[in-house]
Amino acid sequence: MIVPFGHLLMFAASLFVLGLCCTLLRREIIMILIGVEIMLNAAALTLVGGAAYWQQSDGQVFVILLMAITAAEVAVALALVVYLKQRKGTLVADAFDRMSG
Amino acid sequence: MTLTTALPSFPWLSLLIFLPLAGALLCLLHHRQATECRWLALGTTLATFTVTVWLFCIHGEGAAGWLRYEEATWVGAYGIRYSLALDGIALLMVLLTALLQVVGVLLAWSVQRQTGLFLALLLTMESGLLGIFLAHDLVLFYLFWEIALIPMFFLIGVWGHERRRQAALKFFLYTLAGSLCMLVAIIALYLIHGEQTGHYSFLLSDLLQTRLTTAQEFWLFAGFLAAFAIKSPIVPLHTWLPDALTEAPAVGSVDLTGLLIKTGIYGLLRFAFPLFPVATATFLPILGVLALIGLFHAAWSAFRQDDIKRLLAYSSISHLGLVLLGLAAWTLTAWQGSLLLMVTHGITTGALFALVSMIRQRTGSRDLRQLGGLWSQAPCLSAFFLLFALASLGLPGLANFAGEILVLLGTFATHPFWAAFGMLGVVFAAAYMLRLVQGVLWGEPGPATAGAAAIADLDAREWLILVPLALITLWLGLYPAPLLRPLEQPVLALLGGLP
Amino acid sequence: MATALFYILGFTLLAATLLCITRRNPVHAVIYLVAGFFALALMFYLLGAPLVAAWQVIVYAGAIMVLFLFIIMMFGLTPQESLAGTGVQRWLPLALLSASILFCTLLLIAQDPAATTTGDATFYLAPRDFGTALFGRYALAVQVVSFQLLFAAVGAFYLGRRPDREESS
Amino acid sequence: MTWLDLLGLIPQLLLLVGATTLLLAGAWYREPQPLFAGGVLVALLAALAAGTCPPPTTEIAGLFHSTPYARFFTIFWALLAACSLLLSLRFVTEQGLPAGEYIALVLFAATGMTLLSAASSLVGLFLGLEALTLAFYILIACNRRCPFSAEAGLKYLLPGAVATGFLAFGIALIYATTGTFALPDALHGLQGESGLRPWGLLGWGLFFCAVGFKISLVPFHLWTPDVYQGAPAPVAGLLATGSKGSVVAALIGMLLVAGPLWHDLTGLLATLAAVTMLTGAFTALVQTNLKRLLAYSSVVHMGTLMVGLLTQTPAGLAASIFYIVVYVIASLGCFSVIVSFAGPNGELQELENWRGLGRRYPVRGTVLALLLLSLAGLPATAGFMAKFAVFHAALQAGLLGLTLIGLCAALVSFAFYLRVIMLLFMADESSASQPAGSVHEHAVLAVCASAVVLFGLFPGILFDLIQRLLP
Amino acid sequence: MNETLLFLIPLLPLCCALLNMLVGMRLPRLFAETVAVSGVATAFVLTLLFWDYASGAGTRATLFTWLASGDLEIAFALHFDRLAAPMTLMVTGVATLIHLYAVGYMHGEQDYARFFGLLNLFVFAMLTIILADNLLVLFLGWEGVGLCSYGLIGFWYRKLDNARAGTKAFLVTRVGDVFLGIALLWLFALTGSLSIGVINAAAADLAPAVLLGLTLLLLLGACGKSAQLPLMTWLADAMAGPTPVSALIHAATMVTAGVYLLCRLFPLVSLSAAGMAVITAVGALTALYAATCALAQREIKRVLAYSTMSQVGFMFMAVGAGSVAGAMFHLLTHAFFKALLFMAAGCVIHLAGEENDLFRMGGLYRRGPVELFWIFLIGAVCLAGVPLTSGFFSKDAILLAVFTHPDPVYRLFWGIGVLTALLTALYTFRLVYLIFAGEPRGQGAPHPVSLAMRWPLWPLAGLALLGGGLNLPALVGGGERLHHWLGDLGGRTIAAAHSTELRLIALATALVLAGWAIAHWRYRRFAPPTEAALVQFLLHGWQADRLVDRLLVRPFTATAHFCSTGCDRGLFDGTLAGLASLAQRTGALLRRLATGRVSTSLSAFAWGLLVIAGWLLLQLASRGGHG
Repeated sequence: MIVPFGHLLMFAASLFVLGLCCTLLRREIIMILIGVEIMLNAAALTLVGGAAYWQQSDGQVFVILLMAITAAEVAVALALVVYLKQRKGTLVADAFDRMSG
Repeated sequence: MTLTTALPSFPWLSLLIFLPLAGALLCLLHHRQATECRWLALGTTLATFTVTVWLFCIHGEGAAGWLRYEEATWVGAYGIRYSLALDGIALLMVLLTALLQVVGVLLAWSVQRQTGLFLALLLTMESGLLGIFLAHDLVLFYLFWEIALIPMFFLIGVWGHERRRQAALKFFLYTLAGSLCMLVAIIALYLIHGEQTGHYSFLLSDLLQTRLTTAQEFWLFAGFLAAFAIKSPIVPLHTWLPDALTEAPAVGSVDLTGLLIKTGIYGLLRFAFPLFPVATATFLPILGVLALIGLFHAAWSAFRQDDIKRLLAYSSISHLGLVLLGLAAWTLTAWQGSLLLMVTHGITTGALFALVSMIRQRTGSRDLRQLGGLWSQAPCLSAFFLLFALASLGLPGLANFAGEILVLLGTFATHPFWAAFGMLGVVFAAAYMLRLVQGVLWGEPGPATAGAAAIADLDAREWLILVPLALITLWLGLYPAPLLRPLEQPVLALLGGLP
Repeated sequence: MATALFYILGFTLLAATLLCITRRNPVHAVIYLVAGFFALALMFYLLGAPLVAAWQVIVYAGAIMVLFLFIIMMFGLTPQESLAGTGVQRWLPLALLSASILFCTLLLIAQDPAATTTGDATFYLAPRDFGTALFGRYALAVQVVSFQLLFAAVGAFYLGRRPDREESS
Repeated sequence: MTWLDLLGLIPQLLLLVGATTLLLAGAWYREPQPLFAGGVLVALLAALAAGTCPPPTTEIAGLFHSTPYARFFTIFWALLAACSLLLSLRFVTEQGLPAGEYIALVLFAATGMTLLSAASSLVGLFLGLEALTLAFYILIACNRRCPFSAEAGLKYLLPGAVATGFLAFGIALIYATTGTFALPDALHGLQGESGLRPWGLLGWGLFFCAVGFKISLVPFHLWTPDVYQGAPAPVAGLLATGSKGSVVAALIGMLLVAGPLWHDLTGLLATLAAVTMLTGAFTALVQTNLKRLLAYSSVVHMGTLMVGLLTQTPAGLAASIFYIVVYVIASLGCFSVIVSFAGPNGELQELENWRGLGRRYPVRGTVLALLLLSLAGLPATAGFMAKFAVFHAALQAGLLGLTLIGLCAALVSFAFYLRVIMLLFMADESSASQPAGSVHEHAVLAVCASAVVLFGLFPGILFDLIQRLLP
Repeated sequence: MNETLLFLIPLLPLCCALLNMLVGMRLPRLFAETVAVSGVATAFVLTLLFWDYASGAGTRATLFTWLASGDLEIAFALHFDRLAAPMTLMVTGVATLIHLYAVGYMHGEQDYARFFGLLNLFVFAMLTIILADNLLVLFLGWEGVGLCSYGLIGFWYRKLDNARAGTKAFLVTRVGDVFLGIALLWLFALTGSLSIGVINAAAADLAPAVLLGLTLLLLLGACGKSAQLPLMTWLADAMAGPTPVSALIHAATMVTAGVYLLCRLFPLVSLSAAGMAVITAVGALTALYAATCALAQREIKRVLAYSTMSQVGFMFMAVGAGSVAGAMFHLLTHAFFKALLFMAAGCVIHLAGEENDLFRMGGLYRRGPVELFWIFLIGAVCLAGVPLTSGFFSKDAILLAVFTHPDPVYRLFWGIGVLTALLTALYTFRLVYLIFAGEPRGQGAPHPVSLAMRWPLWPLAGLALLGGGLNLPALVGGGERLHHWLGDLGGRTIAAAHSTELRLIALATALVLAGWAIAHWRYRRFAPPTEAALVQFLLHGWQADRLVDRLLVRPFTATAHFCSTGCDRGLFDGTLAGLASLAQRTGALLRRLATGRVSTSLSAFAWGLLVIAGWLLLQLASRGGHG
């Protein structure tokens, strides 16, 4: 393998944390979803790296499945975004706080 | 005797427990027709009472070991068994329970709202109480322990007086807090025993074989004690009782004071003491002192109350202080006295609560400052009131005195000063009881008494309730021997347990 | 050579992502992210996953991100909120939180004695083997995922529907 | 993956095919009743299949178990799906929702549950969990007339998506550490002393974050009350029982095959469980909305279940299985009472509206009281046996502190359950007239109530069954 | 005859009592009265019939076992012996007469059944005390008489003061009962039995300290019932009851129960010299105290009540001096003349128009039937101890016994006794003068005194005059019959030179004369009452009530208040409420976590992750630390 596995994981971890930061720092639903996408990509990177490290195909296969699932999720999520926008006119997540306690 | 030999294997104890349950179910099914339910409940309780009396007749002589024993597997996975056992002590409590429930149903005759449900709950509680006194498997015991709780919760909360909800909640949670501690202790004991013997069982007779380190004993004993001390109630864990008793409907008060708080003491002497002898030996002096504190604290508090039911509640606590004193004395005489006193107190105080409810129905008040001069309007009612009040202040020749003097005689042998103080408590009892009598019976008619247009004297149903209780009060006062006899063997067995 | 390239790509990826999450304009953000994903695709390729790399470009950058872009454009989302809402006290704690998470993670890695172990030489998974793996052992997974896509489509269709009047009222 | 494997998958296939068929049928045929009948039929058939035809292999395609344990939960979730379809009929009709889609989604969610609780590899687990979650994203938001529904959907979607990210990255790290997805082996990331161990631990940490979100452990529980409140009652019922139950079932299965592990995580999870129980109990104490109260009570229950899992002993796992089954039954019953009181213009949520309802509708009131008491753990109901078993196992495993905390939580729980019961029965004034509820709902109620009583009086039945499930 | 028949003596009144209580109101009045009187009368006759049983060691009769537990065995058993017999005779006899009197006295009373029921019940209880073979049965009677006196003092319950007086009597006597009860417990612990015979037999080998303790406990018990210091405050108020009740319970019988108790247990009591001295002291002081109080009373019945107290004090002195015979002698004679006085007082009150106050009487000699004056005078002279009356002999015997006691301190008691004798004569004649002499001062129209109220007085008058014959000292040629009848139960025999006896007799006579002279000089013609502080002090019984209130009642109620309000409401309930509100506040606090904003739950995620990562770090660090 071309790089120390630890370094690769370090890249992945940083990517993941960046995604997490995105979900934490941003307020629009869209951006939060994008943050999630970043986290998933970090996962993908790790998986591919793992596949390379263990000389297996499973990791890469799982990446494909992951992509498909992400696609499905994003479809639903964006549909919901459209729905919410139609109802409430805003996409700021914290605007939806009618239920609390 | 011939009948028992004829039916050696008939499960009388199970019958005792399931008869009221069946009655409760029937009442639930017919809860629309109040009258049917009343007769149904009366029939059920009477049948149960008959069975208990019959058991008493054949086992009246008492014997060492169990008089009856029934057992079946219940939850195999945990070695929980459905096992009932009857000995002299249980026999006495069962008798008291069955009797008081008959009285309770008669008292509940006047309940108008949702009579069917009321009676169903009453009967459920009866089987719960009987179960408590008969259970020989600790989980089964815990089950009945809680089952007896929930109907009382509803009786207080639905049919109670002004502040019923708070009282019901306080009663339930307070008692539950103790029960949970006991549950932990039970399971821990079960595990310890299982690890020692490899035979996992909740049977009391098995668990008695457990060898415990002192530390273990103390912790487990504390767990049991938490439940029983709250239920008994031992001062300072008693404050739930006055509220509950005051807010409960008449029947609720009768059962609560007559039976439910007795279960705590029964649990102490049936489970806590035999299972943890070392801890018990260390604890007995503390118990004695606590009992005396309770005796006087409650008597003093009772002296200040204006609400009759509150006053009677405190008097119950005071009497139970004497009962506990007898237990702490750890002599045959004292224990027999305590057990006798439990029964007699149940009867006399129960009757008093019944009378209070009758008075309240007539005058609409329970307040000493509102009542007064009742004798001039309802002499028979007042006479009964006086009789039971005197019995409850321990007049010789009436029921309570027999128990009290036995307790004191037995206690003096081991702890003279406790007994002397206990004797002093007699005056205190006189103080608050005479205040009660004076406030209700004597003087000019008070606002409430005068306000009520014409105060009817006892009607047939009330005669039916009071006369038997009065007769029993006299009988136990003059000839308690029949009740003491079956106690002797089991009490001796329990007393022997102490190192 | 490849190693150096890998590091360059890695840092590009991080930089692009950082820019993405700090852009106020969503469109810019998405564009940066797409750029980052291209870098990621290349890293996949370097790690011996050509097919995954391709799909990363096609599906992720090509489809999913475009979907995002489409939604953003559709609503014409102008940058309405400043970064992390209102001012320092709003985002500083969160930033610190994320920083500490990163710190912990890196510390964890530092615990790792084998951080520098590199496996043997290059690993290259040919598309054929990939296909056999995907449709052999993981056929069932593929089925499940396909159903998932189906129901996602159903749900998206149902949720995205224009509201009729008594709903909107 | 061979044809033999498919034999083991008959129930799932039945569910999926049935779901698709009903979906298509719904496109042409708008009448709800027959569609729902079909849905229930499919669910029952699936349960029947799982019960009757034993699979030839114990594992399918290296992804899912087909052990008795897996099949038990397959049956259970299929029946649950049937029940929740019965509960949904009136709701769907009154709200004019497209029946086909709804049924299909419920069945798909059920499939997800069965797969999840049968997962034998992290891939299977991920797939099942995602299927489940995806279906719920839509179901929660499905009531387009109720503004809360959409909000609830959002509040489930965003954390759910983040949780998916956590789960994916966690699994990825575990894979990177151990080089496999298969469960017993993949756990070495925790046990072995390999160089990459810290990564494995981190992976499991992330994994537990995601799981904690699904079963709403503190601090990942914040979505629960809002989603319960906003989601339609039938969906909330399914969410409270199915999604949580199947995740717990998956964890139990994991522990069953792997034996004791998590030496490093035990303390953490114990703290988590303790905090969860207490937080849930105390917060539920001050709730004024029945669904929110049930949400927090479910938090308490999940904490208690964690105690059961933490024992990591066969007894503890058996107790947890018993607990989850009983919990599912009781809380489904509670939600079906809510459903039965729901009308075309909304549900009965605020506790104030429940005042005196037990007097006016004694049967449903009594059943609700019974179920709540079972949730609280009163003896002679199944709930007591469940708590008893769990705490018994905990003491056996020496988790005294957790047991005591659990009992404190139980005490507080009694307080808030009794508050509801007192409102039902002990209020002076009587309530306004409420919907009578349909036959289906009453049927579900009857099933739940009788099950609670049956398992309370004769827990032996269930215990013995569970004993036969364990390997 | 079968000795079990002895039980008829107490049980007959009991049956009549129950009959009256249960169905009395439904019976015609005459029948109820007949039942009541006949019950007691029959008991009297039976006593005479069974007299022989008393001779020798007496007769024991057992009904059935009351309490049995382990080695404890207590039966309902009677012991009819030479001490019990005369007492029984006196009680039944006097009670019969008083019942007859009551028939007349309570003529207008509607609630007659309750009255006669209680009266009969009292007789039963009193007889139980007298005949009891073991202390527990005695205790039963002991409490029984207390109960009846409670019920009868408060008979007119509509006036709350009467009920209060009854309650007070019951409580104060109950205080004494506590000590009796403790003594009972202790005796059982010591001797293993409660039978009086066994206890008296076993008393010999008890430690002196123990004996002293027991004696004091018994004494306190006796003081409660017999209204001796310090438990005397209830008797004066007890006069709120109907006059027959005062005559029967608070003059003739119940108040002497204490004396009887000490006589019963004399073998035990006499073993402790110190104890005996204390008994004498209590008696002497009470006698003096009561006599002084009697001097200043305004109500006729209160005067008699205090005089009763004082006379009972004399009996205590006798017991203390070791002369049971003297005590019993005075007990019997006192029963006669004091009952007589009370009943006569009842008539007087009737005549004065229900007027109690001496200062509003006067001149009754002319108004009323003249026989009443003579009857009252007979009672008075006996009380005052005019020579040759019964009171004279009995009191003289006591003073002699005290005088001849070897212990010098008894001389002091004797002095007190002598002083008291003087005061007795004084207040007695004061009474007579205030009632009969001078002009009528009251306004009340005189009620006619029915025959039924008058004729029962005559036999009593006769007994009072001639009662001395029971135990006539040898000096005047008497055979000391009672003393010989009692025999070994009679305590020590008083052996004194005739000269001393004569001197004492002379002294007594002089005292009586002095007392009469003073009374004559002071009260011959009425002088309006003085409000002097001393008079007030004596009038209120040395302010004993106020003292008790300060020392006991107020602290008691204060403690009660503390217990019920301070402890229960404040401390215990307060703690519970605190816990509850703590839980609520915790809930409210945690509730604020759920802000309902998505960002909150997302950051919660992050926190969770941080915690987990931190935890793992700690784990690995510690692990690294290890290896």
